[in-house]
Amino acid sequence: MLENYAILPCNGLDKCAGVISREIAIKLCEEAKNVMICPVYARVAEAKYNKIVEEHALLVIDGCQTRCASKLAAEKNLKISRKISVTEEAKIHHIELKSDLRLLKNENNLIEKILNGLNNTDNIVTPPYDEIHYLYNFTYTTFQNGKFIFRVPTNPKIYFNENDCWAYVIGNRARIGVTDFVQQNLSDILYFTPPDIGAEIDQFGEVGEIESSKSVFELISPVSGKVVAINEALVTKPDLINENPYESGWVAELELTDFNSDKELLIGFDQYFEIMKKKVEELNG
Amino acid sequence: MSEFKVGVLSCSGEECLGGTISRLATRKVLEELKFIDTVTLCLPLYLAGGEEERNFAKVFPTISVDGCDKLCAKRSTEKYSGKINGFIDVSKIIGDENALNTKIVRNKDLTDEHHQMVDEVVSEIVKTISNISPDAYSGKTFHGCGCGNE
Amino acid sequence: MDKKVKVVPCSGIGKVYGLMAREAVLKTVIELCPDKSETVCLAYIVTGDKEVKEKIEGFNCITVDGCPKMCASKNVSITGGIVIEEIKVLDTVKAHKGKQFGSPTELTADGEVVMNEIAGKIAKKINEVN
Amino acid sequence: MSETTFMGVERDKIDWKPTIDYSKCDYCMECVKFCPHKVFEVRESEEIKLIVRNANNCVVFCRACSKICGPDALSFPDKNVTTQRIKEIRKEESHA
Repeated sequence: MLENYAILPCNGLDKCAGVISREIAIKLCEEAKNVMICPVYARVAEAKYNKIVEEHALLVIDGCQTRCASKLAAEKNLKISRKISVTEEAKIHHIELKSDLRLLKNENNLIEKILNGLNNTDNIVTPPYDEIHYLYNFTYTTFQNGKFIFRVPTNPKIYFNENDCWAYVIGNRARIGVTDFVQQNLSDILYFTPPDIGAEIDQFGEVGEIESSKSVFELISPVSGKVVAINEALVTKPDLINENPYESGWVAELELTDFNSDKELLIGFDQYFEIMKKKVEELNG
Repeated sequence: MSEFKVGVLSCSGEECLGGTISRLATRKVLEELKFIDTVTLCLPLYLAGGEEERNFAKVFPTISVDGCDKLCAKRSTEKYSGKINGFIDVSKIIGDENALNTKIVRNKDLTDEHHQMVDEVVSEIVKTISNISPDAYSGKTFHGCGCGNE
Repeated sequence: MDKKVKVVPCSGIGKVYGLMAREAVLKTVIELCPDKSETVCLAYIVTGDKEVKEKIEGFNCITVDGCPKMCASKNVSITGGIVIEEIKVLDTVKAHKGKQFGSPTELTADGEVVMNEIAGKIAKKINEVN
Repeated sequence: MSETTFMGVERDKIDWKPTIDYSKCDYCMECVKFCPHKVFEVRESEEIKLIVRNANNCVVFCRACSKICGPDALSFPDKNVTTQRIKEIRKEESHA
């Protein structure tokens, strides 16, 4: 049974998925000792919930892919313990959501399935995980465009995809993050939405999101695996990614599931350096 | 991509109008005069450890735009990057009585007359850039960067 | 006269946040707290000249920075100023998600809102110490 | 754009682009503003005001526009199918 959680639903009023998020939150609070956080009130008076958030683990329920509840949590620097997306759950359970805002059979069916899922998994917030020591004595090769310097580490254990994300692989684990190309283009990174700990990520699946006032960037994982840790420091200081996206700005750590196969579609320093250079030139040329 | 990038460093002084005009003129050159490939540099970053700014000014020709005859931007650039390829003293163009005005500094207080001053400084910047000796653009290779400017 | 708090923005020229810092400081020293505060050119501070050192050394200073490089704060500290408050524009910006604030040349209406908020924070601090 | 490649495969051969569900799209054009790669095109005077114009500009595996789409009108192919297909093409080409 899910208990002692603070529940933050998106409570989206204009979409079926949002309405479902609200219903799930209500049920969770009725059935067990969980506390509701109203997203509307939290936005204007966050201090109201400080105590609740300190004393409870936080479950975020997003309705649609815009994920307003996750974003609100990121904006208020709240540490998310668990997260579900109604849209994703609907896909998993093969239930098609219509545009109807009333909860009918279809919707109630999905609500029941989601609640079952939540109540039947263990309440472990962070799975136990052994720290691997990552050495950060990279050497970098750089090139300059105007005054902007782009760096790429030459370490052979770092693999890249063409979506400007890297994976630093040690044994069956990898830390992942973004490259200087992303960091320079976004400029000052203000918000960080981490992936869920415990989430199973496919290769090229989404693994977190970073945002500046210029744009949003969704991280596309170079490797497949299970998220075992996130860089907690980024929750309060996302600009560490601007400082050094390869070291202090790493995003998440994954336990690899099929690296040998993933590797087929990854590139090393030599190739990525050339690709990044070309991208920078196209952008500025 | 142009090989002829020029760095422009304005003092952006906060105490008097000259600083505001230096800043606005520098921005205008960057935004409106596309035929000159300019890059604006942040002066205070020199001391605060701005690797990118320092390197740029060492390698590309750089000019300074100062609001008054203290020439802070010029002197600091020389101090930290070693050379300057041209400099402008806004007070020489718009006169000390304007440049040292401490009352009108904010963007919203500027009149048409002030914007005209900005334009005068813009043409002075353009002139200064076109006077940079072609030699200043050579020897602009970066050490070990394989930069995409070639 | 000398008790005036020195308020120094970074005035960064590459991003809108530099202009926000600058305009917020100018609004404070010209409009909100003209008798209790004044600004000192950051470019002048960078020169390290004796005259500017005298203006800063040992004085209460509030710095306003537009990016995490913290140029204003670092330069004021190096010159001997006592930084009683380090204001970060991005902290205020964070609460205004999804808005467009303008360019380093001009603020939009939303940019003005954030700028005014920052000016309010500076003025509050000045009134606390003076 | 035929010379562009992704993972060594001609971009043209990879099916990756947004599909607009016109029954949901309300022409808010947020996607147009968002996408820096000019994948979409606005056609003011036509009945269908928004189309996917430059499918090959779309960054393979990027789905960011669908996240900012308020009415959830944008969808993408199944990424695992695309990954598999890229691997297959690479194999075919290395044997060729």
